[in-house]
Amino acid sequence: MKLIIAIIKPFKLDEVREALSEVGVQGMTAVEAKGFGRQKGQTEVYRGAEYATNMVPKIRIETVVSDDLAPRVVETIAAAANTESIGDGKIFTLDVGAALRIRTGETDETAL
Amino acid sequence: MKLIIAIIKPFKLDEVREALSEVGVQGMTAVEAKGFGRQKGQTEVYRGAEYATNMVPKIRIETVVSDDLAPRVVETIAAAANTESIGDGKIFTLDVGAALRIRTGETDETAL
Amino acid sequence: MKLIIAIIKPFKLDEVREALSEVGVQGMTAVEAKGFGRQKGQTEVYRGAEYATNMVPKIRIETVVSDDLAPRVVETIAAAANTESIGDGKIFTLDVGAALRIRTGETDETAL
Amino acid sequence: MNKFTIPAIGFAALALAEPAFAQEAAEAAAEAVDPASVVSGGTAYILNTLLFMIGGFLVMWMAAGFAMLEAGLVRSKNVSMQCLKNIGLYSTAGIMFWVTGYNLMYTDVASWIGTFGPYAMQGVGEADLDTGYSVASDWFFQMVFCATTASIVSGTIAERVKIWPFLIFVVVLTGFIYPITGSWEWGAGWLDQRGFSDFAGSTLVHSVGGWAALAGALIIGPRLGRYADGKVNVFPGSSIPLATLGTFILWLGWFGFNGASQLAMGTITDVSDVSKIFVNTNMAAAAGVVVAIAMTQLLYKKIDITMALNGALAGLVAITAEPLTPSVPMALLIGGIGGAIVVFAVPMLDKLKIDDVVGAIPVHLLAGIWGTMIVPLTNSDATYGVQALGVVSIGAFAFAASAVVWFALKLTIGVRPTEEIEMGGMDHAEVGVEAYPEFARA
Amino acid sequence: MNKFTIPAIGFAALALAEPAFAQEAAEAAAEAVDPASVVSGGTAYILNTLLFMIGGFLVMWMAAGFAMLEAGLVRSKNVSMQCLKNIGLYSTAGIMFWVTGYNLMYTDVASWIGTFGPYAMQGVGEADLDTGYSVASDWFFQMVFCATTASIVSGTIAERVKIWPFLIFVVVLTGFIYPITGSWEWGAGWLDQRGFSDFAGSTLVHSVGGWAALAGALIIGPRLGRYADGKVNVFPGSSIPLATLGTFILWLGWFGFNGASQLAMGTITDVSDVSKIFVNTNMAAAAGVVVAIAMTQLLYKKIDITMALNGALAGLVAITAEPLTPSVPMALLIGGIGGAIVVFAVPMLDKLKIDDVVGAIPVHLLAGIWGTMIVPLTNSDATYGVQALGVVSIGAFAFAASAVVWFALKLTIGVRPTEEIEMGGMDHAEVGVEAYPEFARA
Amino acid sequence: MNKFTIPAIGFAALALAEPAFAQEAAEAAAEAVDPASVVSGGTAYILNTLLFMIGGFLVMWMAAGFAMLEAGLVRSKNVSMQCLKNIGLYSTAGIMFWVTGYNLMYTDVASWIGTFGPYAMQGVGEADLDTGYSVASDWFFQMVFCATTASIVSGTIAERVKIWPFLIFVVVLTGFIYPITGSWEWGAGWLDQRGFSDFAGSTLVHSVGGWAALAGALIIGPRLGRYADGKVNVFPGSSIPLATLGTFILWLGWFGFNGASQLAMGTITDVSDVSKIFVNTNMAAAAGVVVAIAMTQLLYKKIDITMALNGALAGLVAITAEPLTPSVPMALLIGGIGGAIVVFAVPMLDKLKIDDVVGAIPVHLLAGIWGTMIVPLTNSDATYGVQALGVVSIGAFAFAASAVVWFALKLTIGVRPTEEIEMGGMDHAEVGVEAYPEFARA
Ligand SMILES: Nc1ncnc2c1ncn2[C@@H]1O[C@H](COP(=O)(O)OP(=O)(O)O)[C@@H](O)[C@H]1O
Ligand SMILES: Nc1ncnc2c1ncn2[C@@H]1O[C@H](COP(=O)(O)OP(=O)(O)O)[C@@H](O)[C@H]1O
Ligand SMILES: Nc1ncnc2c1ncn2[C@@H]1O[C@H](COP(=O)(O)OP(=O)(O)O)[C@@H](O)[C@H]1O
Repeated sequence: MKLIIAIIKPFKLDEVREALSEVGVQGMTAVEAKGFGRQKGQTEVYRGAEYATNMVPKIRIETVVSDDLAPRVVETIAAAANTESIGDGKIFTLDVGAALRIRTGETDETAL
Repeated sequence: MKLIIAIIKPFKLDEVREALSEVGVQGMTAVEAKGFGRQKGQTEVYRGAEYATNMVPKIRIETVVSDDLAPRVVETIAAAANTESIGDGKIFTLDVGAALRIRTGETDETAL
Repeated sequence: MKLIIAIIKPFKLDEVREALSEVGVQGMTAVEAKGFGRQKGQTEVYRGAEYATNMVPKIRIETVVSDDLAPRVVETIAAAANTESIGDGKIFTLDVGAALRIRTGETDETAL
Repeated sequence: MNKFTIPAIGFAALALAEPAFAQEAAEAAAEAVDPASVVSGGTAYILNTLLFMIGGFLVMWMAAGFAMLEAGLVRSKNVSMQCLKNIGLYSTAGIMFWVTGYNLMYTDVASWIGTFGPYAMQGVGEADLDTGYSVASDWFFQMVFCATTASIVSGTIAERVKIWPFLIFVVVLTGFIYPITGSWEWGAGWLDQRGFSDFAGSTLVHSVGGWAALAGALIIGPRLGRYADGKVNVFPGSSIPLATLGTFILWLGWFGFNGASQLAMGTITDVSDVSKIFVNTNMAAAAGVVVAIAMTQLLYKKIDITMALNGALAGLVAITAEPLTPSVPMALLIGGIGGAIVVFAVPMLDKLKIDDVVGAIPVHLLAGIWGTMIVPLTNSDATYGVQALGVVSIGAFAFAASAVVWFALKLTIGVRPTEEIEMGGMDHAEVGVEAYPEFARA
Repeated sequence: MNKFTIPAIGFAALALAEPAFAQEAAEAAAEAVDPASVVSGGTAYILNTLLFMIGGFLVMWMAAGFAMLEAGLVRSKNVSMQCLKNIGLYSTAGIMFWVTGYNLMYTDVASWIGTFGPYAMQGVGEADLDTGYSVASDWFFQMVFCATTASIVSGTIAERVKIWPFLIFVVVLTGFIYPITGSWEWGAGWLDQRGFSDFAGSTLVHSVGGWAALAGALIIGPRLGRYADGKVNVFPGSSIPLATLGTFILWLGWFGFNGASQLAMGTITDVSDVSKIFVNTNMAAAAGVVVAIAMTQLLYKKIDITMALNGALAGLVAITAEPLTPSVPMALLIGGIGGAIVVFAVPMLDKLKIDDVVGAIPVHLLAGIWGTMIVPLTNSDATYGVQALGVVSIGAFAFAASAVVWFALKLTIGVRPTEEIEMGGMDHAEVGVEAYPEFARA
Repeated sequence: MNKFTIPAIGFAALALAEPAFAQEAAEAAAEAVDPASVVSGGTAYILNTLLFMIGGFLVMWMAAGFAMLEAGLVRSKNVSMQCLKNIGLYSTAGIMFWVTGYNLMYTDVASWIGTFGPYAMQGVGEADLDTGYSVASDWFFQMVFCATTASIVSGTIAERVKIWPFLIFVVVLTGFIYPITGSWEWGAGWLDQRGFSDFAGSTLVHSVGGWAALAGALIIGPRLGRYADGKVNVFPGSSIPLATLGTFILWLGWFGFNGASQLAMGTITDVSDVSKIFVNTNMAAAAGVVVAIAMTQLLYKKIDITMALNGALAGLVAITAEPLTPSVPMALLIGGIGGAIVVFAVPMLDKLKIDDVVGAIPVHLLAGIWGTMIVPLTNSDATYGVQALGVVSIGAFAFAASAVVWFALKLTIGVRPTEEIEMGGMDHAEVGVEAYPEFARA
């Protein structure tokens, strides 16, 4: 199984979620995040003083999927989250050793 | 060492934390999350318009433990977080290459 | 590539971010977290009743970097986040199978 | 009453025994200042002025109510902007009502419009005894009504209008549109001569604001993604307690809005009527809440607090056209139906793809029309025909004039920000100050 | 001016030279309307009515204060519900006080209860000169007191009571329980005849609300997990600034609550006494704050702001039974002890496993008893025995009647939501609208 | 009571027919002796007292305004502390103004200071007819002004001062510093004799508070990291809607602040002037907002809402020295320049490394000086020389005395918390209650 971590633009969450459901992803978890990368955040003025908002709001989603589904999932997220503008984000893939569904005790693939 | 990621129901956090301490887990980190899976969220009505809250509030905890402790930890979380109702969540196990305690510079197992 | 997860004290975020930029880290993602470890949180009194805040506010940062850069990154974070006081946090290193830059489709090292 | 001996007061009492309309204030109060009784005249003058001042600061406070209601019902990325618009519009309205508003509305009104130019405020120690109250207190009281009209607009078209076009619209609305329609009735213009009856402004204030908001909503269009792919997307408000606070503030302010519209408290009769107005105003709001609570429970199995809040306001708007003559049961009926209107109209607007962020159109426009049309039921001086004439004529002008301004703005400087800015929130792009910079969004 | 006849006011002034207690209002005002001076009578009538209206809108504003205080002290998952309960209870109280409340409390009170049925509100232009004030203004002023009683209850039993049983309880409390005990004293019933003294309602309003809340807390039980496995679990309030705002609103409203309870301002003496009441009211609240601050610092090494806020309110409640006769040092003493009561009683209630979310029992019930019992210290017309009689008799009835209603509700439609719903928050289950939908919970 | 000599007040009525300035009130009322009429006298007494009471509760409400403004502009880790300081300072001020303040300021002022000791509040039913109003109402009105001065300080030095040193400073400020400088002018002391003119306190209240704040800011130093490594680090306020609410509350309160400073409403002239003051007060605030909006747009391409809010307050402070004599255009000018001062001064203070969290120094000190110096432009009774004398002498004393106290506190119990505590926030360390415990920080 693979753990796929994607950092995306907040307003893309719904589209990504729907796209994932369509390709058969059974579940995912999202977290509010802030990030920096190429996109550096902008300089604002507050009460006459300039300041840089170094980090930009992002959503970090993670989903664990079977090895064979993983590539589809990466493509799907990439397609759904792409706005062709800086700050679109990243997708990382990691190996998962084991998975367990708390409710039923089912493990690994069946647990996803 | 293993990184154990568990997605649980928010109100289960305290129980899980206490259970983990008992089995000798030295530390853990929790993050506010939203997720979807079997449990789909409900439809609400706001000002006469229906809408689906697709994602459900969850807590994402992660703890890094020694390989031998890992199974115990997974069981413990599963036991503590289980309510036998949909949405109880998942537990994932990943390999961790290295660990470091910032304060002391201790590494790996001793850093946990 | 390595995924480096660091749990640090919230007010250290800026220093860590700047230090990482200096050693050439191209991007990172931060999340608000609460944790427990050696540092146990303190007991407060609210309306005459004592209660323990078991978990302490932390920031969880993650950054994916090339294998060779990884050690530097770990050192850098450790140096920047260290206050020599309990609760400074941990740094974990995991292997990353693949990386993708959503905007351009670049993969792996070039995507970071 | 008739047992009442001292001529002066008794006289004034009778003079104001029937609901006093703006234009009548002068004569009425003038009578009150019967040479036969300087003292009672002096005291009456002071008390009338005091009523305007108390009513005035209560209605001024409503500006804060709208600000909080709207800050609570928009998404957090637009909250700073909404606060800015509200303090900006109140300030603009105050200045414009002096620059042109008051004179267009009240000075030598030639049937459908008054005189152009700034108002000559009274000097130090000056007092115009003929009016029976300080003209400055009257100006202040009328000014806050004008500002209320503008507050109504900001809520409907929130989250998608740039600050400058919005403020320019407020300039025209408070400097020209509101005063002109106002002159027809409260300025003793043609509608008043026909016998139109709108005690405190269900039509003159609330519907006019509602029409301006509707014109804006139609021309500006809905918020991005609000009605995407055929379904209504919900954008929940960011803070229910702020919206609740705003509603309570408005409710409080309304005692000044309706009560001081009696325009005099220098006689036993007037002050008694003001008291009665307080009671009816409160009853109508209460009924609006109760009806909205009951209906949302029945329709949706849950009680939508935002509907209950709108229900209170709809009840208040509905009773505003005639808060004096209704009996308590009538006040409950009038306000309760106001609440019902909100519960039905809010989703209806969504069906029509009219995006009204805070529900100002159901609350101020529709409940305002309802309140105006039902006046004859309790006030025999009014007729359904003339009430309809007023609703339609004022509505037509307010809507048309507002539409022209919105169009002009759209074609010139543009009203909406870019899609990207709207997605990111106006606070970021135009205010540069986040409303809640420290709080993570879920 | 010189036409004016001296005796009138001087006479009225003397007539009201002694502090006027609720039940005396009628007679007192009657005297004020000395046939020898219709004008002064007219002016007095207007000023008395104005006092009721100003006091009335200030006390109405307290409804917003309770709403904000409670919204700030409950957990965010129940904030929308708390807002809904507060606007719902204020609306319900207003209607019920007309349906049955006012007449039960004030009309032809036969020793322990008045007359059943809706109140016949005054008609347009009507004025009952015998009372010396507009009856509508009096009705409005009394109504907001009734609503205050209900507001007290909502805070104690927050976060665990379904909306409908709550509103039904409010119907009975404001329509029957409060008016009945009220009639005993302010309705000139048996307690008044015994010489019980409760100027603005430490017992009649605050303790009655407190008893109703206590009965509810006992019968409904604590919030889930509040006293789990032997220890007190803390559920911190979601917004301290809202709680602070609520307290300031209540403090402001209290000037109307106590000040206008002088019931007249038509004479030099009355208005001077109202001023003195303002001072004492403020002093008592200030002392409550200072004592709570000092004590929490000493006891806990930190200053619990929520205790300081409760301290202000306890000081206000304590002075409410007699805000006129105390000297400033006495007012400070009375209010300061009120603050001390809060600091001691809040943890005590936890020991007894009585879950009072906002501290309404210490603030309104205990400080109310304290304030009522200490009246004789500064007011020689009152005796400790009769004060105790009033506290006990009113308390017994209010508690018993409330308990019956809560039990009936528990056995019939049920008062509490399911455990799962309570864990998830009432906003989700009953309101369907989150208070802060965008903010992540830590 | 029986000493009641009819003539007294009627003359007051006439005497106050000219605009009354603060310091004249006493004499004016004293001179009052026309053998004409009691009743009008009685009525005037009641109306004057009523003005003080209404003005008083409106200014009391400003304490809530400061609390919300400051709670909104500090970081969330210090919000509970800011709320605590605000309710604590208002309570402390009220007590100290009774203990020493009032007498030092108003009783037998020997040129630069009054009498030491607590104020003997009027007894039940007592009325001092010579004054023409209830002394208790006057005390209440003056007390809330004193509290306002303290509120100003808390904002500037927020987020870095421990609670106890802060409250001790408030004790000295409200019990001694403010009353002493106040006595020079409103106590009819030496400055008043020189003809200094400060109608409602641009200098006596706002600048004094501003000087105390400035002394504190200089001695205490900026917040940790505020001016680290040569650049200004921005700490955005935690809640813009709360800051906006606070500003609207202050705006509302200001009608009482300036309006009731007319000190009388018992004559047609007085009440007319109060009305005019309402208008000018509102106009100045509106201009402050508009200018701040326009300037931030031009300077920064975005409209900083916090500057717009400060602009409103600066306009209000600027008009406070003379809200009566300006024409509307003059009021707009005076207020507008107040707004401009804020936009320029806020960043200037940062350059000087003076850390003023809420902008109280530009708003209250600088706009207060501006308002005081410009009085002669519209009021021929004032001269630039004497105005400057007043600004300088009062400023010198207030600044020096405050500096001494801050130094003494610094050297004794210490003013600041440890660095670690300041980093972690005062709520955690001194209050023990988080303002928003449930919300995650981004
Ligand atoms: N190496 C990295 N490790 C972790 N997160 C990253 C990394 N690089 C970028 N991110 C996340 O992805 C977001 C977008 O990346 P950025 O470089 O700004 O845009 P783009 O991917 O279009 O070049 C960043 O804000 C950050 O949250
Ligand atoms: N494949 C997955 N990857 C990541 N998170 C998941 C995955 N499946 C479920 N989750 C998380 O677990 C939560 C509970 O899963 P769900 O399927 O709803 O309940 P259950 O596990 O009882 O069937 C989801 O809300 C989501 O946050
Ligand atoms: N084994 C672990 N797994 C995950 N997170 C941990 C682990 N141990 C500690 N942490 C995180 O690191 C933070 C600091 O650790 P702690 O033990 O308190 O301080 P120190 O590392 O200085 O001993 C904790 O609050 C927790 O968030």
